[in-house]
Amino acid sequence: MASPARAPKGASSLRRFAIDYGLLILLVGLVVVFAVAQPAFLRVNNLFSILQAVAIVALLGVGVTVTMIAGGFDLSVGGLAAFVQMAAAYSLIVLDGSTGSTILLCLGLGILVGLGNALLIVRLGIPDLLATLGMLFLLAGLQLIPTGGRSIAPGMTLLDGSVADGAFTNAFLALGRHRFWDILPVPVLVLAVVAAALWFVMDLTRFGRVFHAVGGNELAARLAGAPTRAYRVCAYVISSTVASLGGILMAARIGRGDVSAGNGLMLDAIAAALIGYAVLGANRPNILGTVVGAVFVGVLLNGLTMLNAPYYLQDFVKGAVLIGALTVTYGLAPKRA
Amino acid sequence: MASPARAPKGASSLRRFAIDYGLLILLVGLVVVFAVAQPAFLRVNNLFSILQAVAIVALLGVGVTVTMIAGGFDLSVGGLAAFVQMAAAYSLIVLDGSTGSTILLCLGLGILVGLGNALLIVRLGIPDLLATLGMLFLLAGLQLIPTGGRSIAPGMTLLDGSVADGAFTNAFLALGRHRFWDILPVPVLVLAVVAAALWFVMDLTRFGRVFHAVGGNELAARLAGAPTRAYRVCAYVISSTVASLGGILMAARIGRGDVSAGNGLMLDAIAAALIGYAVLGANRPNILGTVVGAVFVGVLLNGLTMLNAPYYLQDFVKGAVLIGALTVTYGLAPKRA
Amino acid sequence: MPVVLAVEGLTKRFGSTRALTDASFELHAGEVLALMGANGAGKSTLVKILCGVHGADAGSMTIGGTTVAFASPRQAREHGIIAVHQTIADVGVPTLSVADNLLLDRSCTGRGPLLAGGRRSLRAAGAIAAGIGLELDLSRRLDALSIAERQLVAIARAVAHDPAVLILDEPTASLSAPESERLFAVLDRLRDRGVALLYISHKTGDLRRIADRIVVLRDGRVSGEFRRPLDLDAAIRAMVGHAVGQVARRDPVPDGAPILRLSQARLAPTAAAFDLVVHAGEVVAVTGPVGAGKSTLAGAIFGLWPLAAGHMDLDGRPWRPRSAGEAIRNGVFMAGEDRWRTTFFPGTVPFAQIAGTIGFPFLDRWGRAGLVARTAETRATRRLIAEFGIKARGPEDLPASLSGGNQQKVVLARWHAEPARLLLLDEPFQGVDIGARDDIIRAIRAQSRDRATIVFVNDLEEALEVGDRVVVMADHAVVGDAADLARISALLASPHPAVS
Amino acid sequence: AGLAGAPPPFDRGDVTVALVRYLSVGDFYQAYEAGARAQAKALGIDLRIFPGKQDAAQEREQVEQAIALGAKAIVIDHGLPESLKDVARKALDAGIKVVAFDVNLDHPRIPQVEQSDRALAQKALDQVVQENGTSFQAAYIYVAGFAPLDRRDAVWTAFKAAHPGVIEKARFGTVSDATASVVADQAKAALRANPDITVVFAPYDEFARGAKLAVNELNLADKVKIYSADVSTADIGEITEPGSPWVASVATNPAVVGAVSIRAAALALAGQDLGPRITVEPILLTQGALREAGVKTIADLNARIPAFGHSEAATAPWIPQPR
Ligand SMILES: Nc1ncnc2c1ncn2[C@@H]1O[C@H](COP(=O)(O)OP(=O)(O)OP(=O)(O)O)[C@@H](O)[C@H]1O
Ligand SMILES: Nc1ncnc2c1ncn2[C@@H]1O[C@H](COP(=O)(O)OP(=O)(O)OP(=O)(O)O)[C@@H](O)[C@H]1O
Ligand SMILES: [Mg+2]
Ligand SMILES: [Mg+2]
Repeated sequence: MASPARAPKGASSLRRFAIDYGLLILLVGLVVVFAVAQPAFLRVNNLFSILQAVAIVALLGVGVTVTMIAGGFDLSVGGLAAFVQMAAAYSLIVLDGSTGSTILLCLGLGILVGLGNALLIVRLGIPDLLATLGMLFLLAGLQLIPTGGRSIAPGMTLLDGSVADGAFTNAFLALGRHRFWDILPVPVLVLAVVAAALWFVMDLTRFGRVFHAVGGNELAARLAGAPTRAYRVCAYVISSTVASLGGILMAARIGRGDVSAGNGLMLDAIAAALIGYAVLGANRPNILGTVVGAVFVGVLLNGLTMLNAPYYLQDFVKGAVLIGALTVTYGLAPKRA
Repeated sequence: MASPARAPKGASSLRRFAIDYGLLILLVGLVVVFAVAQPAFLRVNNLFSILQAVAIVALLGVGVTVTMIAGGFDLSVGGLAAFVQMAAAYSLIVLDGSTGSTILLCLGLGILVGLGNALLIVRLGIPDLLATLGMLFLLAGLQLIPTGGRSIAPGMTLLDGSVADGAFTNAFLALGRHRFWDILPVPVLVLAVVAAALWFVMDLTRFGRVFHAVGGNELAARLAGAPTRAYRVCAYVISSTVASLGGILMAARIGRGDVSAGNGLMLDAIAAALIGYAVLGANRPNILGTVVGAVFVGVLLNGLTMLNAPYYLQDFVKGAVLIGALTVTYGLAPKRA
Repeated sequence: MPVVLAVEGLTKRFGSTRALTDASFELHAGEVLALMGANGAGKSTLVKILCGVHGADAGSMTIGGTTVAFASPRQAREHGIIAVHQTIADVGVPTLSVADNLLLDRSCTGRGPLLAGGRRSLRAAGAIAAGIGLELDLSRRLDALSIAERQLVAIARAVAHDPAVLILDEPTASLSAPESERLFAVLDRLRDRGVALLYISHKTGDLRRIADRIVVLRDGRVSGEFRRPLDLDAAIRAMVGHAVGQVARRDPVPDGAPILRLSQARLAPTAAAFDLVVHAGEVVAVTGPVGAGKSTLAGAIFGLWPLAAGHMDLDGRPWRPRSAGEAIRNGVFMAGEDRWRTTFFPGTVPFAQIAGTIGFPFLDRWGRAGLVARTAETRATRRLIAEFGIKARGPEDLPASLSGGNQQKVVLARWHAEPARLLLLDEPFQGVDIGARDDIIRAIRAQSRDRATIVFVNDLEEALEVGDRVVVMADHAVVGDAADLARISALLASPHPAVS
Repeated sequence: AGLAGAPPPFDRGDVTVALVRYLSVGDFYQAYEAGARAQAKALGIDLRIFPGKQDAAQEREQVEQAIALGAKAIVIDHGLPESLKDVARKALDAGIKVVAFDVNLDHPRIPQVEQSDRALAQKALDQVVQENGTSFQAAYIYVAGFAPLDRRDAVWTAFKAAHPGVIEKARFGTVSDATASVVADQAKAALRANPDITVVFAPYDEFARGAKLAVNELNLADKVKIYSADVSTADIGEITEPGSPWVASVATNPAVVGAVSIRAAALALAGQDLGPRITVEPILLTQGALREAGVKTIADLNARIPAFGHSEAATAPWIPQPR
C-alpha cells in the first residue's frame, strides 16, 4: 500500500465478535449438535477420550507453533515423533532398557534432532521448509534401519538372528494408558502442562516477547541486543523435544514399535497450528489457538463417528469445516487496501 | 523487502562454481556410480523409465513452483491429482464418457479447484498454506464420496446397486502407457512440453516478470500497474491445471480409479520444488530447477533399486542426499550480514 | 566539556568498496555533533561500527580514556552508546504492539519485568512514550502505524536507555515540522543533561536548529569540521565538492492548460471538500503535517482508491481510474513514498537490477508479443543513468548496492522513462543528500514543461525549493495555496477549516 | 423391531455393535465393511463403524469410545495386539462381547476370525511350484510392518529355506498412497537389473498391479509370471486381460469375511461358544480358470464359485443371510 495501512474502517462490533469468537462459537455449536444427536457424546469419558485422541497431534502442533512464533517452520515433528516411538520400543525391547533410561534416551534424541535442524537452518542458512523436510525423510528412513523395516514387538527376531527379550515396562505403558482418578489420561495431562507452560512463556514473559520479536523482525531483535540465533536454535530444540515427548506417549499407547505409526500426524499438527491462527482473532501463531484447533478437529471427527458417518465423509467434512471457519474469520476481517 | 540485501561479497570462483553446479555435479556423480555398478542403469530405456517415474511428481512440482514464484504456496496439488485420477475413472467407467470429454472434465475440475484456491487466498485473504491444506482435505474426502470409498474398476457395483459398464478407452490408456518410437513415454513428453512452456513464460516473457514481481513485492508490482490479483489467481489456476494433467496421466497409467490421498505425492513434489531452489545457484523457485530436483530423486531411487538396496534404506538415502546437497549449496554460499 | 567518545583512524571495507577511510573525531558530553555527508559517504557505516553492528577493519575507539571494541550492539549499549538506525524497517517488530516495541530492548537484553504485558510493563511503556511526549495507543500493532509514528517509537526507545551517547541516523527523514520540533525539544533536554549526541541529517534546517558542531564526511574520509557560528554553505561545499545554489525558480507557465482538476473532492466522508487545479508546465508542492492526507490524495488521483466524494477531470475529461494500471496507461505516473516498499524488488526477483526496475511498468510498451525487450530496456536505462547522474556501474547493478540518494534517483528515473501527462511524486527526497536533492529537483524541472507535476512532501523547506506553488493540506483536505513563505506559514498555522 | 424366533437380545432388536477398524481405505477393507453392514442389517443390528487410518493409538481410543457409546459387542478388525489387548480386556470386564478379525488378542474369551494368511500364501506358492518347478529366480515384493504381509512373509521365508533352488534376486516394495505406480517403477528397475527373473511373488494385489504394469511396460509378459494374493473386480479384469503376466491370485471374499465377523459377534451375544478360531478358507484363482468361466467381476465369482461367495462359518438357523 502506498500509504500506511488505512485505519480499520469501523468494523462493526458484531463483525469483530464473529472474527474473534467465530471458531469458538462453531466449536460450541458442534458440541451441541453432537450432544443432541447422540447423548453418549457428552459423557465425561468420551470427552476425555477426545482429548486423549488429540493429545499427540496437539503436542506436535504446539511445538510447530513455537518455531512459527520464532519465524520458522518445522515439518519434521511428525517424522520425529514416529522415530522416537520406534526408538523407545527399541530401547525397551531390544536393549532391555529401564523406563527412566528409555525416556532420557528419547528426549535426548529429540534434543539432538532439534539441534540438527537448528544447525541446518540457523548455521548453514538452509530454508526452514527444506531443511526440516530433509530431516523428515532422514528420520523416516533411519527408524527402519535397526530392524530392517519391521515393527518392534516383544520376542521379535533381530537382523542378526537373536531374539529380543525385553518388554514394555508397566511404568512406561502407564504414560500412555493410565488415567488419574480413572478419568484424566496421562497424555492429556502432559499436553495440558506443556501447553500451559509454553503459553505462559510465549505470551506472558519477556522471553516470549523476544521469540515473537525474532519471528517478526530478526534484525530489529538483534539490534535490540537479543541473541537471536540462540533463540532460533532454542525454538527448534523446544519443538523437537515436545515432539519426542509426543513420540514417547505414542509408544506407550501403542505398546510396540510400529513402523507405520504417525502417518498423518504432520499434516494434522500443522492444520491445528494454522487453525490456531484464527482463534480469538489472533491472526498469528499462538499456543492456545493451536490446542483449540486440535480439539476442534478432534471433536468433529469423534462426533461424526458417533453419528456413524462413513469414514470417507470425515476428510471431506474436516476440509469443509476448516475452510468454512477460515472464511468466517478471514473473510469478515477488514481488508487492507 | 525489509532491508536491502547487499550484493554477495566476492565469493571465490571455485566456491561460486560449487554453489552453482554442486547439485548438477552430484547428479552426474550418481549417474556414474550407478552406471559402473550396474551397466543396465545407463540403457536408454532405463533412463526414460526414470523420467517416466518422475514425470508426475515433476509436473506437480512445476505447478507448485508457479505459485511459489507468485509468492504463494499450494499444498493441494497432490490431493488434486489423486482427485482428478478418480474423476477420470468415474467419467470413463461409470459415466461411460469418451476420451475427449473425460480430459475436458478433468481439466475443468482442475481449473475450478484453482479458482477455489484463489478465491480463498486472494479474495478472502486466508493464508495460502491454510487454504490449500483445507482444499487438500476437502478433495481427499470428496473423491471418495461418489463410490463410497471404493476404487473404480470396470464392472464395479455402484452405490445404487447397478453395475458400471464403461471402461478405460485405449486412447485414454495410451496417455499413460504409449511410447513414441518405443522410447519416449507420453507422460515424459507432456512434462517436457509443460515445463518448457512454463519456463519460457516465467523466464522470458513480460508475464513471467509480473509473476516474479508479484512474488517479490506485490505492492511494488501493483503500483507499477500490474493487475496483481489477477496474476495471483492465474498462478493458482496454472498450478491446479498442471496438477490435474498429472492426475490424468496417473489414471491412464494405473488404468483404474484408485482411492488414495496423494500425501506422498505432495511431499515429493514440494521436495522437488525446494531442491530446485539450489539448482544453478538460483536460490529462488524456478521451473528448470524443479524438474532437475525431481529427476535427481528419481535417479537416486532407481539406482538404489537396481543395486537391490533394501527398500527401507531408500527414505534414509533420500533424506541424507537431500540434506547433503543443500549443505553444499547453502553452506558454501556467502552469508549475509 | 569532557570527551566522551574518541574515534581514531576508523577504516571499513565492504569487498572492493571503501566505505570508511581513516575517520577520526571526538564527541563531547552535552553537545550535538552533526555528521554530514553525501549519500554513500559512509555515515551509516560509521554509526554501525560505533554501536557494534559491524567491526572496523582498522582504527580504534576510546570511551572515557579506555580503548573499546564492540562485538555486538549489546556491548555498545553497556557502554552507553545507543543508535536509532536509518532503515526504518530495521527498528521495530511489526507484529508486536507499540508497548512491546517500546520495551523491546529491555526484553531482549533480559532486563525489565519477567512478566510482559502486565500492568507494570504497560506503565513502563507509557513512561517511555512520555519521555519524548509521544501520544499513541500503546496496544496498536506497530504495522498499523505510519512511518512517522514508527520513527517516533524508535526514538522513544533509544532515549529510554538514558544513553551517554545517542546516535540518530536521519531521524527526521519522514517527520514534518511540528514533529521535528518536538524531537528537537527532547534533544535539547538531553543535551542539557550532558548526553553526547551524534546527529545525521540531510536537512539543513535541522542542522541550523540543533547542531553545535559539524563533521563532514566525503568518500569515507573526514573532509572538514565546523564550529559555531556554523557556516553551512562551507560545510556543503566540503561535502559535495562544489557550491549548491538554489535552483532558479521559474515563473509558472501562465498559459499552461489545466491538466488535473478536482472539484468538491473529499478524501474521507467526514473531511472537508476542496478544489484543486494543476496546469501543464507547473510543479506543485503539496505539504502539510504527517497524516494530513497527502499520500491519500496522491493515491486517489492514481486510482488506488476512490475519492470519498466529488470528482476529478484529467485533460477536461472525467477521470475515474480504477487501478494503477489504468492510470499508467493514461500517462498518470506515481512514485510512491518509501522506495523499498513501493518500488524495488528483493534480490530474489531475477530482474531486481536497475534496468529491470525501470523497465517493469513499461514492458508492454517496449516489447512485442509478450517478450521482454531487454535491449530497449537497457538502452533506456543507460540514457536515464546518464540523464539523472546515477552513480552506478551500469544497468545491471542492484539498487541495493547503491547509496540512498542514487536509489531515489532510480525511482525518479523510472517514471521519466516514458513521457507523463501527470507525475505524482510522494516524498521523493526521503534520505537524499543535499547535492542529490539538487540534482533531483533539476531533473524534475528539466522535463516538467509538457506535463503537470505534483510533489508531496512533509518538509516545508523542500516544498518551497521544488514547488512553483505550494498547496497546504491539513486534516485530509486542501486548506489553500500560495507561492510565498509568509502566506504559506499563515496557512499552516491557521486553524483548520470546519468540517462541513 | 426384533428378529422373530431369535434368541435374546435379538428378539427385541436395538442391539448396538461397534466395528473398530485399523484401516478403512482400500478395496479389501471397503468390501469387508460392506459385507459387515449387510449382515448387520439382516440381523437388525445398529452397527457403529469406527474408521481406521492405520493409527494404532487412535484405534485404542476408538475401542474406549465404543465402550462409552454403550455397544453390546465390539468387532476389532486388524490392529496391533500390544495396543489393543488391555482395552479389549476392559471391554470384556464391562460385559461387552469382543470378536477379533485378523489380530491375535490372545484371550480365551475373544474368538478370532481369520482369513488365514498362511493358507493364502501357501496356496499361491504351491501354484508357483506347479507352474515353475523349484528352481527359478524370483523377485519378492514386501514391506514389513503390516501384519497380514508379515504373516505371508513368514511362509515365503520358509518356502525359500525348503527350496534352495529358488533364488530371491530382488526385494522391494512400498506402501503409500500411490503403491501401484511406485511399485511399478521399482519393479522396472529390478527387472532391468536382473533379466533372469521369471517369477514375481507379490502377496498383496496392489503390489501385483504394480508388477504387472512394469512387466507390460518392459514387454516381458511372455517371460515373467506374477503370483499374488487378494482379489477385486479390478484385479479380475487385469488378470484375465489378454497377455497379462498376472497368472494367479489366492483370495477370500472380503465381504464374506465381514459378514462372518458380524455373525460371530451375534452368536457371542446370543451366548453361544464359538471356540478360539473361525477360519474362512481362501480359494486359488488362476488366470486360466477365470477366463474359462468367463468371470468378469466379484459378483460373477460369487455366482460361479459358491465357496467364494459364501461361508458356513459362524452360522445359525436364526441368522438370516445378508441381502
Ligand atoms: N553491508 C554492506 N555491504 C556492502 N557494501 C556496503 C554495506 N554497507 C554499506 N556499504 C557501502 O558503503 C558505502 C557507505 O554506505 P553508508 O550506508 O555508510 O552511506 P551513508 O553515508 O549512510 O549514505 P546515506 O546518506 O545514503 O544513508 C556505500 O557505498 C555502500 O554501498
Ligand atoms: N480514508 C481514511 N479514513 C480515515 N483515516 C485515514 C484515511 N486515509 C488515511 N487515514 C489516516 O491518515 C493518516 C495518514 O494519511 P496519509 O498517509 O495520507 O498522510 P500523509 O500526509 O501522507 O502523511 P505521511 O507524512 O505520514 O506520509 C493515517 O493515520 C491514516 O490512518
Ligand atoms: Mg545512511
Ligand atoms: Mg505520505
